[in-house]
Amino acid sequence: MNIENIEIIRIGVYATSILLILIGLYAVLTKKSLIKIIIGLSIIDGGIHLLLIGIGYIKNGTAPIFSPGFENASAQMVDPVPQALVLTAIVIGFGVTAVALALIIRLYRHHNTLKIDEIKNLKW
Amino acid sequence: MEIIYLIFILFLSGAIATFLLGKVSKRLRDIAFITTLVVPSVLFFTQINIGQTVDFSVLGIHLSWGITNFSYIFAYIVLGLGVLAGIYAVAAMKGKENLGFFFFNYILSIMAMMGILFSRDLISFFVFWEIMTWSSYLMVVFTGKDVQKVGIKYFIFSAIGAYAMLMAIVITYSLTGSMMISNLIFAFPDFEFGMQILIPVLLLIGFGVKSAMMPLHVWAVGSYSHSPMAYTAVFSGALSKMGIYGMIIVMAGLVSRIPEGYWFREVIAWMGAITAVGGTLWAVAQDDAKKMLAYSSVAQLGYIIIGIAIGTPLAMLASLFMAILHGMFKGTLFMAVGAIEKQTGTTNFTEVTGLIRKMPFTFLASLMSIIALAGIPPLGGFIGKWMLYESVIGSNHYLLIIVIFFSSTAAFLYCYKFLFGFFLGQEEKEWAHVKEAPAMMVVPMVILAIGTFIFGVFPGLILNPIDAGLQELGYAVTQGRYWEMSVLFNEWGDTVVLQPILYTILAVFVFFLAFVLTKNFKKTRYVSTKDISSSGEIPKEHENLTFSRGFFQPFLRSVEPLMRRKIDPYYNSFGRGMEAIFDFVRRIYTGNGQTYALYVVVFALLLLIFKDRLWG
Amino acid sequence: MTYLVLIIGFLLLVLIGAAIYAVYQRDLLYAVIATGIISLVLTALFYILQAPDVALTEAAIGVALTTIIFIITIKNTVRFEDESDKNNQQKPKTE
Amino acid sequence: MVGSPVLLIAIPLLAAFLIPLLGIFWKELVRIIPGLVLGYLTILSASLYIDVLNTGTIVETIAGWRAPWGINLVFSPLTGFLATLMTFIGFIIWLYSYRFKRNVEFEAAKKYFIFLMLLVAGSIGIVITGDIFNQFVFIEIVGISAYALTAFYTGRNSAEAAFKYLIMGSLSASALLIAIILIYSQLGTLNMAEIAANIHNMPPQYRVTAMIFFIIGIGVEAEIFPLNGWAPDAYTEAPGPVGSAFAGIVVKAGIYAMVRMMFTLFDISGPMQILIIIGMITLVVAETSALRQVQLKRMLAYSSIGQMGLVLVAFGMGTKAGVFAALFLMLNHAIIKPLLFFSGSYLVFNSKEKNISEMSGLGKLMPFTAAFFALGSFAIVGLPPFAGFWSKLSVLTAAANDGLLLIIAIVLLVSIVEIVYYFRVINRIYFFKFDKATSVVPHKPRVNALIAMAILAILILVIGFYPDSVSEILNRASEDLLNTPDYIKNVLSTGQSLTY
Amino acid sequence: MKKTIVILLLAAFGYFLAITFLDPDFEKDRNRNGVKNVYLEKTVSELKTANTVTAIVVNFRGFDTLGEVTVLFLAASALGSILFKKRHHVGERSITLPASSIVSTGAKLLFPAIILLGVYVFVHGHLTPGGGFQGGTIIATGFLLMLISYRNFSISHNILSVIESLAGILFVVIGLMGFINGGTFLQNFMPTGTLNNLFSGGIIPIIYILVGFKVATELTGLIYTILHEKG
Repeated sequence: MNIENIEIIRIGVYATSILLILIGLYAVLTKKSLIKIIIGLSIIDGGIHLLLIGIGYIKNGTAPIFSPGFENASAQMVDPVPQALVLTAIVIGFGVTAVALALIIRLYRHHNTLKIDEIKNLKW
Repeated sequence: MEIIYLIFILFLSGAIATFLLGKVSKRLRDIAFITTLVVPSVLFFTQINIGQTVDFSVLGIHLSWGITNFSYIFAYIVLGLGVLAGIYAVAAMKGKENLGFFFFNYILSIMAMMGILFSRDLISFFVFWEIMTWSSYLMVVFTGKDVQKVGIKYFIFSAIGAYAMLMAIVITYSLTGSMMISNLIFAFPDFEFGMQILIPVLLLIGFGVKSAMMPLHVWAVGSYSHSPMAYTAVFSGALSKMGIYGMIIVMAGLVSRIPEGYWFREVIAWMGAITAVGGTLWAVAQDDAKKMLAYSSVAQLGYIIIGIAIGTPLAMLASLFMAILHGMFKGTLFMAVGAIEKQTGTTNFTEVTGLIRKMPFTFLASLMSIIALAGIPPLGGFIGKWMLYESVIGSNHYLLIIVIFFSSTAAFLYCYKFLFGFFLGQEEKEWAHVKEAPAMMVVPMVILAIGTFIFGVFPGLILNPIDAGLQELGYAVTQGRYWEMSVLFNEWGDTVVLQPILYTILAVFVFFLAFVLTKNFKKTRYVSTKDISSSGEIPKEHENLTFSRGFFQPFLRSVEPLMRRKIDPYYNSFGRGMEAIFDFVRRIYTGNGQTYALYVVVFALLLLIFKDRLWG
Repeated sequence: MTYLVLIIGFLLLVLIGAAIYAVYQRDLLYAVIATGIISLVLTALFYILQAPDVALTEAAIGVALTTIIFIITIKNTVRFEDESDKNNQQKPKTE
Repeated sequence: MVGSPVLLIAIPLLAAFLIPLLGIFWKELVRIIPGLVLGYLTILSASLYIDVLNTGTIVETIAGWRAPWGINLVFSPLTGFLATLMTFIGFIIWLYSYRFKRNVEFEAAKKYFIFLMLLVAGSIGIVITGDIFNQFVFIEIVGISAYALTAFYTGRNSAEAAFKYLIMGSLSASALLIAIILIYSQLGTLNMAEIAANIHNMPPQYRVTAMIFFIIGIGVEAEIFPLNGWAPDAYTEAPGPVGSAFAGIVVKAGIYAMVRMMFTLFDISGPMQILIIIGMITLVVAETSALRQVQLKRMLAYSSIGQMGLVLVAFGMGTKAGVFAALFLMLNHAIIKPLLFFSGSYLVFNSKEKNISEMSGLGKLMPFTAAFFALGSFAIVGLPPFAGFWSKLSVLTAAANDGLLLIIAIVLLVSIVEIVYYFRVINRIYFFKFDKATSVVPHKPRVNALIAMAILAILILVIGFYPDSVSEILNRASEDLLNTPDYIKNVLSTGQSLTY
Repeated sequence: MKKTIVILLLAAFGYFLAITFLDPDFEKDRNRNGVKNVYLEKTVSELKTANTVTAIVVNFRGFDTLGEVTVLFLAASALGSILFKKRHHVGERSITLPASSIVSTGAKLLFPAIILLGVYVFVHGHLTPGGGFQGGTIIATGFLLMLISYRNFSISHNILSVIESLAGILFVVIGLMGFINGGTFLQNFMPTGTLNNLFSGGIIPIIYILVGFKVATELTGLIYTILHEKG
């Protein structure tokens, strides 16, 4: 693998992450349906998780797991910290999504609609 | 323990005790109230020496309390009027609801005024100033009438004043590193030009509000007339003098020490003059005694402001003298109105007439106060006006003197109206049952009225301490130059000897009394004052045709152009405009979650665009 | 190892395509499934990028659990974004 | 050593996991345990704080790894002060809401107390942690408990408020993660002290971008201007004690995170225009919006936001006087605003719309509650001699020392607006006639609520009459915030002796 | 109109993100010798844990994990609280996804395998990829599968809650046991064993198993609640 490949992968991963964030933001900012907004938020989350993993990736990296007999392979290992962070972030993101969806169910129960611009009893 | 602390602790604990005892027993509450007023006053006049100070520090700022010759003058007003009006209040407010609260606030505002006089530093000054403001505010809204309009207006103006003052205070602190008033006065000439202008202006806004100076006076009338009369005596008599007190410090301590001071003085003097004229004219136009007295207070404060602004020793003397006298006679008048209100239930000239025989002592006290107010010798008001005219002429303000003359002439009109409307005229059947107010109400009035009389003849009694106070502010001795115990001098060498005037007038009075007594009152035919059918017209039922109605209609018509410009509507529309703008501002919060999300992105973008300038 | 680049590139394109589809699809059910596909692709990417732990988590949470709670929500509310076609709903709401 | 700062987090979590079990045996335990826990935390944190004041900062490492590797908790004069304040307010809130939904629904009450306890614990976590990702986790804990508490009432609008909060919270969490990514990618560490020590090695363009994302990430909790759209809704729709928890605890944690980030993490010395500008805009917009509110709680919410703006302005001055003033303001606000929310929610207790206009003449019917509300209003608008005055004064003197005359003028003008809307309410409570048709049926507060309110009221009076009682503490705390080198040294030198 | 503005805004926003992350300097100036190397080294030498990610999640940053399970716990409780209704009949399913017999039979067959897989994943969390979260979620998907294929499959809420609480309590208690021997919270107090052995890593596998139980019960409970939401 030459230098360019790792650069391409990295730029590709970063660019895709940024695009995912933007697409998610677009959904959050323009879509009327509450469910679409939550979909947008989880797309943003996906982008950020990809970005984090991309940060940790190194050239010719291996997973940060020591197999028997390769106890000194740490130099080639990808950064484990972002992976740990992503692990936490995914679980937290799931928790938030679940709460959000529960709220949506309740909002629908009360308003009988999921359009965000019709759900504004609280204002000013 | 320091006596100074003791006084304040007594006030505070007395206030709380009064409030709590109010839940237990009415009598105990009244006793506690009077005791709380009297004991610290006695302590003050017997135990406190001028120059005695206590020092302490709060949040690392050095504070100091102590009384000076100058503030001692005002202590007379505050404690004297406070005690007398307090005694009056016990009787006047009898049977009202929530009296514990009333007394609590009463004591607190007396305490706050004493605190202002004790403060030698700006922080305690401001703290007490604010306590005074909110305790008096609670009094204004005590009756529950028009609270959302009058009360809020009073508090907004007070807050504007107080915060202007606070701004000056913190600027001072940053410039001098100290909160002491003396340090401010000492360092003031070395400030840069902008600060030399800004600080006095801010302070004067603060004091101008409390002393009801013209563009800032709009709160005064409503507040004076809406608070219980027992308190209005203190409100108008003593509390407004705190503005005067501060103003004198600013004018004498700061403004006179910078070259631009001259213009300040001119502007303030003219504002005072406008206040005097406007207050008088509006007072004439009122049909309600409370409002009339309120406007009259504004006008009188205008005179005092003129004197302060002129700033010559004589003018200062005049102003302070008038301040004390105004406290006395205006206190009396408000008390009298309170007595009339208590006995008859109304304070409208057009409804009450002929109380002279029903309430003779009230009449007497009112008469003397009115004479003092109008500035007729031998009562106190004369001395003050005389000195004021003299000082205004002596400092070559000829245009000003015309204005002042005009307004004090016009003042006779409302003085007359007050006397005539309430006490003279036909005795209505409607008011036949009216009796003299209880002794506890009458005595304070009479004491104050006699006081104005005594000070009118022997002005030296109060001019002495005033002179001492003025020397403290850096003025030359005036005793012997402008006045003796019972004699006034002027710059042109004339002498006014007061005692002969007294004797003359007493003689006339006795003669008149004898005349009246010997001649007897002739029985007159009773005609209702609301009945003018004798002049051939058929009155309509709904028309109130009392003679007090439209009393000075021709005069008012002639000065109408002057009165047409009211500043109140401007403030109101300004307030409404601000509310409308604020109402528009809150539409930022659209209620749409998506918009809020958009704000997040826009905010992020703005920060990113300006990221190179986020910090220097 | 250029084929790795190609695979990653392909996956990234699928990712973006799925995301755009998820945003533009008016039928929320399909959108949710597209979101599941995003998670699936992310799982693959994580695996390729040497993060097997994350891949496992994303597979279980992103693909299975998130998708199913989305679907439950849609079943409980509306299926179409514009809501004009409410007859499509399996249960009219009363309350 | 009386205990360990880690207990401040561990004990509430333990209790939160324990409560569902204990609830099976005796239902009352669900109410008592949180109180015991919060009371214990108050005592623990106060004693730790005294310890800290005497002997210096406590840095607690976790899992035996010293600072850059493991997560560490920093209990310094500043964080200790905030943690003590938060635990105390949390305890008061528990006391106030002890009988919350007592005889109605067990399940709901159980969850309420769990959420409340974790809200407090999460806020303490935000304050005492020394690791940015750990801070993120705690922000999420606070966030989810806050969403749940906001949506607690099954009324019509609470879910809406919670949903708005959730959208903002999720976006901010994403921004925070991006910031963390940037920092980690450049510096390879997540520890605040390590970041602070190396921040100047980070290329400036990334540094600024990271800071911007931090501001957005924390700004939602700190309620800075464009990011606070959720706040009025959430304050209004959440149960009364929760509103006070938001105002007294959560916002304080957000502000702390913001300030710690600016002062320590990015090591900006001197005045921070951005904080001043954001703070001013927040202050002005919030206070002006509050003027025309019809709902009491909403008005209080805007007022709370405005106060936080003022806190940020004071922090933004960057001088010791400014930080002192800001901390003083936070302390006072943490005491006064809960009092207002407590008494205010009793005032609107049984009303339909929670409107101010429904409160006419309640002063006669519920004298204590009304008096507490009046006291709180007097204090919060900064009338002497109550607590709020001294903090306002310190803000103004700090601003004057920096020559920020315009800011003084604006702050004072805004204060006038504040006075207007608070006094309108007071007037209505006291001087209007009670009207049976429109007014609420007054619901007298219980003893525990009265005690809670009385404690806060006494504190207001104590600080008002004797502000020096807290000035020493605040001085130490403000020195601590400004002393970044000491912070780095304290954190990084701790645990050198650990074998691990 | 609004969409255009949003797209423009996002384009600008994306530009700033791009110049940050796609900048060639972004990689150049990176400090690659942060905590990573220490973690990799210490994981082997002192924690004797093969999976570095596990070591980080459970030990180095164990506090995060504690917070994280709390978040899940909160989310599960919040879901119950948000959807709570007074007349809530447990066991009454609101959503019934029509499941064909193939699905239900398959589910029945797959369920034990999925549970087994989950258990394996979290028991071997310190050796192989996976761990408490992953295992827990896998178990939860197993239950999910059963829940959606059988309309009257139900789980006792109380048992779930008890397991969940116990796991959480044990987690904190084990953390607090770090204080014995004068250590710190979550500090390892057990023999670490040898690398790549099932019984290695001291408290790491224990905690991760607890996390696994907790996550599994929480997620199952969460799905159970939302499935039984009656709309």
